[in-house]
Amino acid sequence: MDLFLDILRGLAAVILAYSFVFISALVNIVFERRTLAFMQDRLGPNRTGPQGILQSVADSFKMLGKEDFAPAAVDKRLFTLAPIMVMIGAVAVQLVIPYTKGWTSQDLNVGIIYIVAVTSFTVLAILIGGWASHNKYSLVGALRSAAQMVSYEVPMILALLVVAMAAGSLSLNDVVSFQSGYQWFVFYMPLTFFIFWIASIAELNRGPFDLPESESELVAGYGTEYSGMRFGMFFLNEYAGLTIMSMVTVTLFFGGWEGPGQDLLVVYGVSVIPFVWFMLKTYALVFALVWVRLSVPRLQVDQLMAFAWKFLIPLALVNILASAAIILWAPQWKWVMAGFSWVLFLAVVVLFDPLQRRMLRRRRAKSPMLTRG
Amino acid sequence: MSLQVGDIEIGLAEFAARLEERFAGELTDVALQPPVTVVARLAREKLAEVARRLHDLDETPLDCLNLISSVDNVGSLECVYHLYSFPANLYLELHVEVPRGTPVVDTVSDVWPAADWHEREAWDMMGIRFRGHPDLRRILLKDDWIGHPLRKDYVDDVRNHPYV
Amino acid sequence: MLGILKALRTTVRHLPQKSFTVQYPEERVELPERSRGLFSVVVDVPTGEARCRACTLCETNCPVQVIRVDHRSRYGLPAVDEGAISARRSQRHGDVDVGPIAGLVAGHRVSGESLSSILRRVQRLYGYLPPQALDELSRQAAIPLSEVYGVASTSGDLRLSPPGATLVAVCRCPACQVGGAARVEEALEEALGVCSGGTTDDGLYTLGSVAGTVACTRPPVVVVGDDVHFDLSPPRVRRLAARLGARRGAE
Amino acid sequence: MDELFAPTVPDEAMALALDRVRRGAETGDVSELDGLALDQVILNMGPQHPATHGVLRLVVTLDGEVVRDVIPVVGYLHRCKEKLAEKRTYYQYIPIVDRTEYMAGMNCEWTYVLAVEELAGIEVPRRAEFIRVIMAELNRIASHHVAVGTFTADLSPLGTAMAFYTFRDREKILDLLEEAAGARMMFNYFRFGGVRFDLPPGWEQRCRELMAEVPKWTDEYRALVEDNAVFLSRTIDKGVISQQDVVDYAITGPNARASGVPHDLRRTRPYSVYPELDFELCLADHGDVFDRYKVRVDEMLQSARIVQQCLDMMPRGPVQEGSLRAPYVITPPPGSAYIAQENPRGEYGIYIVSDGSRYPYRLKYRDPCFINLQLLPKLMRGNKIADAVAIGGSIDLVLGGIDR
Repeated sequence: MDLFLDILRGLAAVILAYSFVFISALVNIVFERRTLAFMQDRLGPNRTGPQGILQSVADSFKMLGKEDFAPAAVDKRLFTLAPIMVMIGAVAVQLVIPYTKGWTSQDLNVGIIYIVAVTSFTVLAILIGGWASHNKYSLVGALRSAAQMVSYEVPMILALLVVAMAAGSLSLNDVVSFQSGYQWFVFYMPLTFFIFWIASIAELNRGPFDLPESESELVAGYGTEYSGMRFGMFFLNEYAGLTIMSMVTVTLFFGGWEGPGQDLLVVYGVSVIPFVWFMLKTYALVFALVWVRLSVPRLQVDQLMAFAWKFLIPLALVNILASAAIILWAPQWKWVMAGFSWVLFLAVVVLFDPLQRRMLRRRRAKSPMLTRG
Repeated sequence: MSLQVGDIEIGLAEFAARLEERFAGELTDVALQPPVTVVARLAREKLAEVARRLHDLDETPLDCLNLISSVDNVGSLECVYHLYSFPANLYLELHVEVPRGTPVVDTVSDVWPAADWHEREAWDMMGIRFRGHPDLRRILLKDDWIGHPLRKDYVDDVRNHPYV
Repeated sequence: MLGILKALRTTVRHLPQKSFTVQYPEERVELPERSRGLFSVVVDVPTGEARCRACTLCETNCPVQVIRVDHRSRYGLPAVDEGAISARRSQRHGDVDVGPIAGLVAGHRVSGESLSSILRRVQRLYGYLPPQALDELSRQAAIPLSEVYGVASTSGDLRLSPPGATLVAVCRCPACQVGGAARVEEALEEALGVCSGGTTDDGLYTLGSVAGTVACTRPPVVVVGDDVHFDLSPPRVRRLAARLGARRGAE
Repeated sequence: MDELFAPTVPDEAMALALDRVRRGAETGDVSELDGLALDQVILNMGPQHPATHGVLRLVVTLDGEVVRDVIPVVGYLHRCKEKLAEKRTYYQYIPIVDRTEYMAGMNCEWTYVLAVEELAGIEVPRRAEFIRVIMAELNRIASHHVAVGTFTADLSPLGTAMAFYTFRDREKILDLLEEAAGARMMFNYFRFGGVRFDLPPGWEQRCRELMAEVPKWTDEYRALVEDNAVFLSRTIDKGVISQQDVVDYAITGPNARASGVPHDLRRTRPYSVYPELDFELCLADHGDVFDRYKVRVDEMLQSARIVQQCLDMMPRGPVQEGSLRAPYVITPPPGSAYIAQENPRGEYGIYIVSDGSRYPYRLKYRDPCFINLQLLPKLMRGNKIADAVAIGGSIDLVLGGIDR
């Protein structure tokens, strides 16, 4: 009997995962366009459906309707394989995410490592897509995105390890339970959160790091030759990634589904109120992602690499060594960790600009003689 | 020393006198056009050499070529070089007569790099060739356009409009 | 990172501010009084009469077809002085009963025949195309007047002025054209003292043209009223022209 | 199937780029990564490209990410305005002039009208002079809004905030101009000897209120962009124009002032009532992409100050010299005149030759963008594509003026 229940549970998990990806993608498209619009003193789409809610549904129908042709010089098999692969990352991650108190599809005890392994699929898919399109723009775009995603996975893993060390286990459920009682990791390790969040923005190709499909130089990066539903898959993956990555961040740093009034409404052993809290926190972070995209210009390729290898990764290494030392030897390690992390975090935030300005001024002084003769 | 504009106080008449005395033989019928311009004529052959000396004049060098206009006075073509001197903050207009039969004149793009595109436009629109110009191509019109539109005797050729 | 925080603070401060967009169809931006954005009938201040003569040329030439000229002005501007215009017309053309035109146009909409064939039917009604008839036709068939006038004035056999008693038609078919129709027409123009398509001032003859006749095997051909003159060598043309001139003189 | 891939016949610019690459290969100046057999890619940026403002086409020779050579191709918006001048009377030509540099219609008209007044010796009443300065300076602010907005949009992902804030503020200025001149961009407002209409009632008060808001706008732009670490790293020390370049390539306008050259025609060759107005020259000292942006924002403030002074000093009186109102035919005596004036993008000059008839005999434009564009290849060589786009955006090109 319970075998049948397990199968049913598994099936429900898969359906939930896929539907979650598509629904969150559609919601995010409208959410981002409306938030961007309001921050720019305009209205955004408000004609399709009440207040423009059905806009993304209309978009996806249009995307389905559009002719989805492959140019002649394209490597047919890879060209069709890339969009299919790109969704794997977003869907597979939901296996380990604890949505609410009683519900996690499969509580793997290697949750964190599983997350990192699965998200690297999108790098592969973009590389295949860019190479198969046989177009200068998409080739350059694909190579750029591969370099960017690989070099930002390193700080992401280092940040995750710190969380794993603090929580004592790799399984996400243990991480959430460790943070219960409002002792969220973001209060103890703001520096780790800072590193993880910046790396996740780069992983999503968004905000200041959206080099692969930067409009002004590469027209549409790896997506130039795609049209119709194939382009739709790339597009949906980008927006679904927003929610998925925010969910992972919330689980790791903001105490997952924890919130007041946990056991009020329990349905078949699955409590609903924490799910609402979980969603609220996720969409707070999605708002932050959209907010950053609006106000920060795009980085250059060499600056992107320099920022990752010369700043973020050394910071992550220092952070992981210090955290390990504190967890091992410090008596009340939580408070010591909080002190250390907060001091370093504020130092980074405050000192980054002056140091950068000094470096730029020195580079300017070296530039060729400006005056006549 | 950063570049100053008009730091050498020199009046228009005095500036014209300096030019006349420095380029006695070459610059003919120098006239004043208040408030800031001196107008002069120059023979076609002496252009390259005078241009170099004008550029390197000691106190008030005419170091900036503002514009090259090409005019079709039916008898002959004419190139007008509008030169500007940053130290003196004054303009010099050089009129160079170019015969209609062989509209060729030396280039000044080695003296003033700004002249490059002006000369290409003069060639494109008026049909004046500039001997020594690095790459004298048409700049505004199609590469295979027939004729030079701004000439008074220009008749539009049907081959220029294949799609009409 | 403080600079980026400052930028973030600037953008988020715009969230609560009222949006700038004007929802076009529902809300409209009212243009300032002096704006040249909209078409308007220019009123000639001293005489107070609108300077537009409703010639509908703007309607025909407008590339995006957004102009509709309606003689009965809706903007309450001093309307075009219709009385003066129709008085001048009827004094020259006599008042024309425009009743049957509606029937013709209704047929057109059903059968979908071209404008020029309708104009021929109108010409058969009145013998020529009076301006009032063109007006009525353009209003009924919703075709700009200037287009109707364009078709009427270009085709050879449609006449805009009342015909003379008898029609002197020079045949214009290719055979006659080669046979010297042009020479014949010049001679007749001299004789009748009127250019091709016009009517002699005493209203006796109209010099027109016809696209082809039965007798075209013996070009050039001229049809005077009902009788057909063919094989007009230069002397015979002179004799015909003299006879027409004389008859005109006699009456 | 193979005719699909028949090599397209390269036009002259492409052919020139190809043989420069071939010549580069022979003389051993191959790509930096000599180890790899990387040949150079010739990329056609334009004439439709998000980063080229208008129909400019850049034939870019790329070596990986680094731009090795740029050949600009212009002429896609050529409307033979100089040929038109021979067929139009002086009066009919006014609306055509403000379509050359369509971002600054008022300034272009003013230059043309100034040139004809110089030729024909027409006096302009004092009130009209002040109205002209006000209109030109308002147009300068609106034009700088577009320049700063599109430049920042080039640097950042789609839908960046700065572009929308600048365009929203520009709308307010365009509404003012529409009230006074009747149009938002193609004004046709200037006449020989003055301007066509006087200011509508209540306009001055609205204009004064709007000019008081300009400092608030510029503070918002500065807060949004000038301390932004990413913006600084992308713009500082990129595409530096040295003062030697300014002199050699006759660069004028904000691009020259950003390199510290105090060349501003309102000050060096004063015209109209500018000598009586007090305003500072906005200079910067490094001449890189950041300084060009900063000079443009500072100039917005200066223009607002000028407009406020003009509103205070403007006397009552006629707006156009009486005798010229009715007959629209002017026949200036034979002769020639070169009049230049400070356009938002640089020195915008018109050289008119008149032969005494109703039609100008020859009319030649000195367009600042056409001359600033000559320097672009020299600035872009050796930079990455992203820098090349930033430099192109900072030079602020308007293709209407370049192609005439």
